[in-house]
Amino acid sequence: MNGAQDLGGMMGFGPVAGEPEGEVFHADWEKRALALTIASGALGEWNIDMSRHARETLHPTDYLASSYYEVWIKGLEKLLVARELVTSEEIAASSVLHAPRPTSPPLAAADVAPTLAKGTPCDRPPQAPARFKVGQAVRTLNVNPSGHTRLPRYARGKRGRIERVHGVFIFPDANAHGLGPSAQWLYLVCFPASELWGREGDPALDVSIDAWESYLEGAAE
Amino acid sequence: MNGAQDLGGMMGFGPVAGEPEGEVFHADWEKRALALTIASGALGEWNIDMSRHARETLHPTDYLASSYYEVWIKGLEKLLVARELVTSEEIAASSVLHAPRPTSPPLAAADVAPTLAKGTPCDRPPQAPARFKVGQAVRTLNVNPSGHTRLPRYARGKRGRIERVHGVFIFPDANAHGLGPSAQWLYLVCFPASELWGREGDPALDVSIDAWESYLEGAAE
Amino acid sequence: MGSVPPPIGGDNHAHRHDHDDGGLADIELRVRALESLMIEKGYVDPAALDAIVETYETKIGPRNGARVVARSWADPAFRRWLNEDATAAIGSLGYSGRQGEHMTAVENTADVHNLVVCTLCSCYPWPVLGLPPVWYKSAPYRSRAVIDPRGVLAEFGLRLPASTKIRVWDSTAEIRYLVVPLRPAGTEGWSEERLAALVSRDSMVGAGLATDPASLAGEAAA
Amino acid sequence: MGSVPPPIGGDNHAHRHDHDDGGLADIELRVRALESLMIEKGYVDPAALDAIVETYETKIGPRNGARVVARSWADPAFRRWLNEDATAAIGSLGYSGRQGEHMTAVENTADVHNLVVCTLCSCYPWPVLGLPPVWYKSAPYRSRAVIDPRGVLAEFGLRLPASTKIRVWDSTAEIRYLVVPLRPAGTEGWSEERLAALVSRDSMVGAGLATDPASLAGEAAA
Repeated sequence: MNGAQDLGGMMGFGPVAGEPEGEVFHADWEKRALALTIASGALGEWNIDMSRHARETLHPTDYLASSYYEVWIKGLEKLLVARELVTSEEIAASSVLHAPRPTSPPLAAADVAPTLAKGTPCDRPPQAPARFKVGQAVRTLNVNPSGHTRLPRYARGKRGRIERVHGVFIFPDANAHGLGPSAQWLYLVCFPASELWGREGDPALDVSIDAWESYLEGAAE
Repeated sequence: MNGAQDLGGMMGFGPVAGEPEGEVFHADWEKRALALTIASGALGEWNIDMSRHARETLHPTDYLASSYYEVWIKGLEKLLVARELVTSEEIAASSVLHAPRPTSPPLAAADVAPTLAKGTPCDRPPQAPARFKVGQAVRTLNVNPSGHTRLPRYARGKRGRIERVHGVFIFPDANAHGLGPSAQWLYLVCFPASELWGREGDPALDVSIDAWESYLEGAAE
Repeated sequence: MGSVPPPIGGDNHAHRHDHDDGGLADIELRVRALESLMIEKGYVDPAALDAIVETYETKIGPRNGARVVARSWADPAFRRWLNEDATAAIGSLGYSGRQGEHMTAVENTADVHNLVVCTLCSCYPWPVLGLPPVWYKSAPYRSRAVIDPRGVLAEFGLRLPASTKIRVWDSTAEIRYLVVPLRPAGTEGWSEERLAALVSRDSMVGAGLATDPASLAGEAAA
Repeated sequence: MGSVPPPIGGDNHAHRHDHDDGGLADIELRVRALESLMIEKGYVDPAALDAIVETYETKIGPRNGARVVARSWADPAFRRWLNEDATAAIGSLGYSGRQGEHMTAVENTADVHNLVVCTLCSCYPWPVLGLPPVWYKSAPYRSRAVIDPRGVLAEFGLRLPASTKIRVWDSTAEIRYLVVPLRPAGTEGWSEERLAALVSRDSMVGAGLATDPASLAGEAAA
């Protein structure tokens, strides 16, 4: 979706403010927001693409006015309500009003380290040969779906070149909407800045994205 | 600039809420904001393109969180400070701290009706023939200026057709930055939705923009 | 003390703090303070401010546009003039000036429905329609009118057949567009005044149709 | 009572109401309430929450990545492995898992400087760099890194010659990118531990260079 999350190329947000390397959290609630998001995710009730979509469907004003862990908490609340683990009334009342829904057991403290170290690989075995090969010219499609996509606006309808073939990966545009992994070939596609931004683009800049096969069509050499 | 004002094709803002025809203002301060904006503009210290640029350079979060007359007031404050008619300190203190700068006389009550009825025409006599003609295929440039432009993001790098030649008009991209009228031919350019939005675009939808000549290049038929 | 104003986006979840500091919202105080500064420094005349407000509250509004549309329906010569030189034709009725210096009239037909938007700010033909309504300036309308006009029109209660072509006019320059809605059936021989009563503001933006006189008769009978 | 949180955009003018209702900001109360609900309903174990926080506060951070980079500088075989299969090479040092399941290492050269961003959210290689800093997640960085990376780098104090090519990696999928900065001159024969001390977090995102040992010597002398 063309939401507030799609920030590439937007202007007017001001300068970037660096910060010292040691600052991991800036408030205690940030720690709890992170931990709550990870532990809730471990219930297996949603996937990472659903999480991202829950966050990007926040009202744009709300999204931009919120710090990132706040976006996470607002997204988490939406997921919990959608999966009927918690009701809106319970969130509003800050108290339990309904019996919990049966789920897989909660993540145990002893399982935290192995679970984080394992992660959730998103690659899948190929079922068909890759359509594009390294060095080939491609054009991204101009798509404007109302649902989740990982093709940013600034890179739509643009001509680039395949630089690597990453393998076959779960397709977020389907997975975010409960349509299963729908795995596809994933490519590293590189664009000169002039293609993305026009004549004024930095002549010594290339930008790459990772693009699923269905985002691409072949382009003339 | 690719700011928050460039809303065409964005998603996530929710439904449109209509309102009765008789509701002109929704609070007394809206009346004052409108009148103050018009009366201040009559001093001739800035042009309409500078006004628009002052508004669109508000921080995107601020722009989206503000009602429209609030955007106007915030823009007006910026213009007044930039033109040194009022200082930031005066705005912060809500009181006059410096003598007024000499300006043209304020708009008189008796001049309001004739001034509004006259308006500010933006057309200029042609100095050269129009480059494009009705029916011709054109492509908008992919531009991403950091300054003011009236070519929206959704209509950049798109193939359309000239439908009318409006005449020669002041060029906002220059006029907003004090570079003078720099008048150019202005065209009505029409695009099928599929060109703007891709395969999923409404097959029975055409969208037009008004585009200055330097936004356009000829396209193959 | 800060406050979050009602957003352009119309977000119901945005927090408002109006009147949490003694009766006046921040924006009211801010505008009032700026007005005082400007008057005190002699840059604006308070009588002129009042005259501007009065003009847009009582003189310049969508009834102007309704008279233009009614004349166009009733008078073929005026209709031709309106289509050829809308600024002059509209000016002949006394409507001109600010935000209407360069007018274009676009007629709905049986096959094509026109809708006007300004995605980049809120350009609107003031001399014929007055000041724009909140929805016209809002992020929901400005964002969706160019990509999903059918969905937008449905929210106005206007469900067009899929076969009706939609033409959206994004007002990116100083040309201002006035939609001339289709003249309803059953209005043959009506006076311009009666016809004008059928022409709503929304219909002249394209967010509605002219009122069906049958519905008016129904109301009168009810 | 509402509050406007510190925005992603880092807008200094945004109004904040933290602590205006008795010591706790709205977001603190909101997170605390949700945590209580989740614990009470048995969906999360508070000890697991503590373990997660402890992990990212003490175990998983940019020193991991610094060790990867130092090994790559010191060991040509590891460097080849890192370039061919970064996930396995990094895993061999004990760093793996969440948000680093599919790693790619990109080496700076004398001619090319790499910069990593995620314009769509905040994808970041957690096992080697830990949790992302605020700036990496912020609207200023995410919006500008792909269109004006030179301007962004200048704000980090890094002014590259116009002749240095910049390559920006927008992390739009589950591939996570680790920048391997150029090994500074004058570090021949250094141990991996000494080398790792030269590798900052910012340098592994591309927002900086490895520390020049001459500057360290200067500091020590000062």
